[in-house]
Amino acid sequence: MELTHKSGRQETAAHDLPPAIELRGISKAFGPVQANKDINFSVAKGTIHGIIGENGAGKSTLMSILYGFYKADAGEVLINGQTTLIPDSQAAISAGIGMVFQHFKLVENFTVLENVILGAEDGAMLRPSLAKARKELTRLAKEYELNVNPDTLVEELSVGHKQRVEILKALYRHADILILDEPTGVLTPAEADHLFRIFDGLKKQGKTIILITHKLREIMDITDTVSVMRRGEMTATVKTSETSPEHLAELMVGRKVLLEVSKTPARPGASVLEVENLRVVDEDKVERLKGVSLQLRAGEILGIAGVAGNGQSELLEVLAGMQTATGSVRLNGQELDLTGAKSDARTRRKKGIAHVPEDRHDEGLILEFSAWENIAFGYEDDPAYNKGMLMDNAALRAETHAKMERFDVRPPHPRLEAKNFSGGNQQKIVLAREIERNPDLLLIGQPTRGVDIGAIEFIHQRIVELRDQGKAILLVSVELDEIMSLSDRIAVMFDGQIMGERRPEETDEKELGLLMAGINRKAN
Amino acid sequence: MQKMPKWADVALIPLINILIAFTLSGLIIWAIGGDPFRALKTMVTGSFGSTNGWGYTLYYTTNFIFTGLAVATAYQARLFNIGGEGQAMLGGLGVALVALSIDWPHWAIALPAAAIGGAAFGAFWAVIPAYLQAKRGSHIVITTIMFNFIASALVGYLLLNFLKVPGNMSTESAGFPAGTNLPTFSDMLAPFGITFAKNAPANISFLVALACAFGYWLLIWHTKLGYQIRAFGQSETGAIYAGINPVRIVVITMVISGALAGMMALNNVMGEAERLIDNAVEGAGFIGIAVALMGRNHPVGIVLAALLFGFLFQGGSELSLWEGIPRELVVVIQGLVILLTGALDNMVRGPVERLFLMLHKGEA
Amino acid sequence: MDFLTLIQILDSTVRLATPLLLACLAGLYSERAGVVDIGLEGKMLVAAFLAGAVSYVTGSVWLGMLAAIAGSTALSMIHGLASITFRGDQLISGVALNFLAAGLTVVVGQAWFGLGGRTPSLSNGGRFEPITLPFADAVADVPVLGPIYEELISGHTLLVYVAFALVPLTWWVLYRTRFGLRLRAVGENPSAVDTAGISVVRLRFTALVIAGVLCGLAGAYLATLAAGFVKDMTAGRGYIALAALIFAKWRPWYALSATLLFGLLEAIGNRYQSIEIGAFEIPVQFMQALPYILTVVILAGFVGKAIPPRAGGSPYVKER
Amino acid sequence: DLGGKFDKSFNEAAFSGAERWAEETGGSYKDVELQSDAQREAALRGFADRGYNPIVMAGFSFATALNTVAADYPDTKFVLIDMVVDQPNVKSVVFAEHEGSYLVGVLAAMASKSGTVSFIGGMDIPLISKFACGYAQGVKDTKGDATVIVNMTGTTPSAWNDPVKGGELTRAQMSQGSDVVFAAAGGTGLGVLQTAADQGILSIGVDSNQNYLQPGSVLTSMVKRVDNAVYEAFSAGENVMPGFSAMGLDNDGVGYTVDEFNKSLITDEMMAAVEDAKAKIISGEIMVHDYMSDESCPSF
Ligand SMILES: Nc1ncnc2c1ncn2[C@@H]1O[C@H](COP(=O)(O)OP(=O)(O)OP(=O)(O)O)[C@@H](O)[C@H]1O
Ligand SMILES: Nc1ncnc2c1ncn2[C@@H]1O[C@H](COP(=O)(O)OP(=O)(O)OP(=O)(O)O)[C@@H](O)[C@H]1O
Ligand SMILES: [Mg+2]
Ligand SMILES: [Mg+2]
Repeated sequence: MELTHKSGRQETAAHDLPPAIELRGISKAFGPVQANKDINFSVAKGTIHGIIGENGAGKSTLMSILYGFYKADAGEVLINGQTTLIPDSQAAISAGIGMVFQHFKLVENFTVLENVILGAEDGAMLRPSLAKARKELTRLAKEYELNVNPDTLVEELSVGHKQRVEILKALYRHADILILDEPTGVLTPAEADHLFRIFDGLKKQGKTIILITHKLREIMDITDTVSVMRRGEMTATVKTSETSPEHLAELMVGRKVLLEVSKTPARPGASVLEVENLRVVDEDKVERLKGVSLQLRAGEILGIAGVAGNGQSELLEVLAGMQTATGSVRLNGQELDLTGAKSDARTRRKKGIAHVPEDRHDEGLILEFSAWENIAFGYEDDPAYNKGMLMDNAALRAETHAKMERFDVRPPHPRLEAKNFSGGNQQKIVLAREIERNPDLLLIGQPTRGVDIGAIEFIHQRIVELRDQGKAILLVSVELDEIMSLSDRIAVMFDGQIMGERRPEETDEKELGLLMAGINRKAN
Repeated sequence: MQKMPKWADVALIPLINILIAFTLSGLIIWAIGGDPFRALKTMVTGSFGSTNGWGYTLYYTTNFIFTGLAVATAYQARLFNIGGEGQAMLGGLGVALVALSIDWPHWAIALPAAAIGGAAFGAFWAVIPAYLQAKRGSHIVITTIMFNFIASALVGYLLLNFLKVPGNMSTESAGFPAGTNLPTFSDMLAPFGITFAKNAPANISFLVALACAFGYWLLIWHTKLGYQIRAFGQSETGAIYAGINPVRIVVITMVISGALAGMMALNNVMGEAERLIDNAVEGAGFIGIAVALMGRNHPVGIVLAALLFGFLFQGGSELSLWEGIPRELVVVIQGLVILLTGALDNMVRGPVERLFLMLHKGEA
Repeated sequence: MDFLTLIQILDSTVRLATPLLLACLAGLYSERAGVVDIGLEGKMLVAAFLAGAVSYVTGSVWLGMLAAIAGSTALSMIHGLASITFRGDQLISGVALNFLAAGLTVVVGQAWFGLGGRTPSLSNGGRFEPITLPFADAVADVPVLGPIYEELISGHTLLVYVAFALVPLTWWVLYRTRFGLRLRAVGENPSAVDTAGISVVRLRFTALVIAGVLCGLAGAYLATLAAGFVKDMTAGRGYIALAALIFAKWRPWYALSATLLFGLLEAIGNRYQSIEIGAFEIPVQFMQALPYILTVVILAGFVGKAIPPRAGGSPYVKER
Repeated sequence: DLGGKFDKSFNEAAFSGAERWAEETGGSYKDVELQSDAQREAALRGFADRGYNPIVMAGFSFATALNTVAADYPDTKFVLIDMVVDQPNVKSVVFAEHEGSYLVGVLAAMASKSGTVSFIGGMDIPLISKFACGYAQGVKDTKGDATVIVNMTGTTPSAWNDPVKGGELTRAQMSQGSDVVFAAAGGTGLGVLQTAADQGILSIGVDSNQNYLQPGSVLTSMVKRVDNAVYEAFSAGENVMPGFSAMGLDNDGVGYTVDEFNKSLITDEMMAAVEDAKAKIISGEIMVHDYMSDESCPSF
């Protein structure tokens, strides 16, 4: 295993050129947390360099330092061999660094064009800048397959498109080094593929790319070299061609990780959920669900695949009681109220539906609440949590502690606020709450979004365990891998409808991909 | 793990801030030709130096606890209730109507009845903006501001045309029957052998205010409803996920908030004036905003902040009484205290934190 | 209601709307930049006081106006120091400023003039004179348009025209200039501005300076209109301006309509104080509360949800 | 009262009476303004405890507080202006504002060319109605077909401190034809006087002599000699005679003013008429209706 990186696979040019980026002895602490410890690493020009590591390992912090967003406590940065001070983002931009943050830094109610020129305007008047940017965007769009309508409001764009805007922003500022923090976390496979094609184009133009991701497959597919971070330190840098996913996983987590879900064939029982002709019309009078029907039995996992925005979210929300709809839904043979006073989430919970929402920050958790308060979220009126008129906070804390131990939430401190847990651990808190309610039906959306592989392994095991206890599980995920390995049946959604249903062992990603694009071979 | 010991956070920093505020105020007093030290002494002895001073300080404190709690309750649901002024005004009307309705035999019966009256009227005045916010999206900040103006017109009209005693110059209602006169501190403490100034206005509603503060604490942190209010305040989408009905929470929260503001009338209308006068709230609704914000929406903080403002009010009136310092100077002092303890908090916090970090490193 | 009365009511509307409009635009700049400003009232008050005091002492309304701007901007800077530099609570800071202004104007005024916080009346050099627009007299006799031009459009003081001109100007700055783009961005998502390499702090301070200047004009307008300062003379107009701002959904042209509406309601309330309908007389208190009642009604009936700039109210913290 | 010491009218008049006494006698006195109702009692007791005697209160709002306090300090003399409190150690000074207002009403009616005059009060409270009613009667008795417009500024305490609104009300009244406006509205009144001057109509000041504020535009001022009342109280010292004291036209407690600032506005004919009215009121020939007597006003 080669741990140095002076010479890489980029035999042709990189030999005598200084590395595009070199970091020496970077350290950064947030109060008592040492986010980065004495980090040294370099990236050769014209390569794609991956960075992996558990949640909270310090990846984002390191990149933010490189981009001048945070100031390092110690260490220096060299760009193309030159020591460069990066006190702020302006300096990073002039040094040719562009960054796409995990949480996009876009002004939602601005147009794409306005977002692109923000901070890179020429002159005090907007008109000339906008005209110039419009031309430039057309050019970039052609060159890198980065098509976005410049006049659309960003809030109307899909995540994939928002990300393109972020990349366009960097390119518009003539970035030579592009940093992307978990860019595929929220992308559909098709969008991710598209992104990687863009990377190829950029690489061909001699640009350097640093990619942070939790997905080992991506690392293996497109990076030239990869660095592993653990607990604030850079523990290894290897050439991608000389490593394997298993090995990387072990470097990351410090133990062997099962990358495949191990499960026995399902033994479906009685029908739990019957959905017929479900329709949803949103505030803008757009029909989001166009007559969805499906059935789910006890002891099976039904995976809903689909490109984000094709109605999966609405389906979950309707079933969970967050949205009204028309049609019919029966739970254990009993008709559910879809529009009236009893169509709320609380009533659904009482009927035995648990829900792990797609968005843990805005829905699943109250970030300002402590862990124990989050454990009661949605169940605060449970008699077990109340003593007479008052809530039994002490008992709740004790129970939370136990749950945190069982679900390996780190750190297992019930009083810690949710916002202070890493993404993976936040997700585990939500799971601990919902799974242990012993529901008849578990609705679960994007269970492992932004979660590191150690945690993914754990979460997948829990979902399968629940199935084996005879519960019905409706899984929505944009990760085809996850759908394929967890589901007993797969339904593909497109444009508010179910395009078709497959068994995982009888299909492949290609066929699903076509269904997700609205093309049903079998039907034709 | 912590940057600073807790005592420094909750006690030291506010203390330094108040010190700075007083230093600045002292400079101003000095600049207009007064003696800052004498002024401070007058303020402190005037408000804490005698039972009479205490009686006034605690009387104002009581007002501010009620309005502070009202603002804080709404704030837990991220509703900014600027309407405490109007709600307290209506509360006064409610208390007056109850007090004047029958010849109450004893205050112990009249008090709960008046509390219900004040709370109901205050809540009524809050529930309209709440409903409009929840159902129609009308911004509660505007509607509550408007309701302050409307309340003042309404109460003025009713006083003038229906409640005023004919022949009386002042727009005020008839005096309340003796059976509604609340025991003052002097009445309350006499059985314990403690003599308290007989004429100071502090009365039993101070205890009601403290009980409300305790109730607020229970409600917000120890009941399902409080939990839901806070959850809704933190995240509206989260509330829908959890099955918390936003309309219901907004309305209920504002009902409680308005009721608390309305109950202020127990103190100023029933306890002190013993009649309803025009503009009886005298800005306490607005002070409540400062009290809640400075008290960080925590009952202990609110009671302490209310006491601080009670002190400023009473000490300030002593200042203008005996030192010839214009009463507006007290408003300046209040402004400085709010600014420093409330808004410029971090100015002091930063250096103090660094100091503790240094001390800590020195130890390690 | 005859035509002339209508013109007179509208004329009064313009005068009453002007300070509201200036303050509302001040709030617009500051809140668009993500700094909530309930200190408008205090800034106006300090400005009115300084305008009254300095105009009287120097006899020059221009110096008075400059002093008003300086005073109001100084308060704005305190607000910036508290809420931007030290990341304090913007609401508390605003409340504090209102207290400071209410107290200081009287304390200082008393120290300077000994008139209990009032300033001496301004003579003519210390006030803005009405400006008669060209041909106003000539066209006065033209039916309909004549009176509109002569009574309604002509004959206001300078600041009225300034205030109205500021509406298109603000629109232009906001939507047509680099500064406006950045200003709007920093109120929506400061981290987007920060990562684009622009200083959030500087932008927000700039916005507060503008707000200070505009409140300064509003205060100067009040003081010169009334020919002197009287304590608490802003009489809640800062809060009404804030309400108008929300009403206007933080947009300049809407701000104009919102403040004109408030002005109109007040003008009507002034003109028709008690109305008798048959035997029933609508009390004066009702007419006086009418602007506020109508505001609520309009808000509930016609204006949908007003979505404030997303980053408003919270300080920008990128690193704790 | 809560309007503030230097409101250019009522409170200032009280203050200047005290000042005059202090200057003439070299005596010293202590004065205080109050910001809240609860402080009234505290202030009274504070002064009484410290041996101040007599204690003068300007404003009817003190009545309730005084009623309780006076009994506790039988040796202290209290003087209450504008309201009657029946206690052995209290002297109540009440002004016949309606009579003074009647006189300025006479002048207003005669000075008006349009036949429409107006009144701007601070708040809709009985005292202000008393002014308005006397004024209206004076106008109507002089010119039977005259119109009197009566407006109030507002419902909150800021109604006394809003000169801009005062100005707008003046213009609104002008647009209804008024060319003489009587302002009884504290600081708001300053805006009324200013606007009247700007717009070239006449105004009438209140409480203090406000003629000098806008020379040539203030027709006259309805003075209420609070200063005299205070001066007398201080001069009498501890020997203030408790009881009831009515300050009317007969004892110059109220009146109208003519000085170098408004001489040119008042013709001989007007002078004669108003003096005639004054004499008739004193003699009882003219009964000016006191609004407070039945809380209604026949002249409206
Ligand atoms: N602004 C901040 N203030 C305080 N602590 C922070 C801050 N940002 C990060 N941290 C802490 O620094 C550590 C590293 O965080 P970082 O965001 O770099 O992790 P990461 O490797 O990007 O994790 P993930 O895979 O979840 O994105 C964590 O322990 C985190 O709690
Ligand atoms: N201001 C902060 N204070 C304390 N911890 C922080 C702060 N900002 C981020 N963190 C912590 O840093 C870690 C990584 O944060 P990051 O922004 O990368 O989000 P994340 O945890 O990866 O979540 P997700 O994947 O869901 O977006 C988390 O533990 C997060 O809680
Ligand atoms: Mg990260
Ligand atoms: Mg993450």
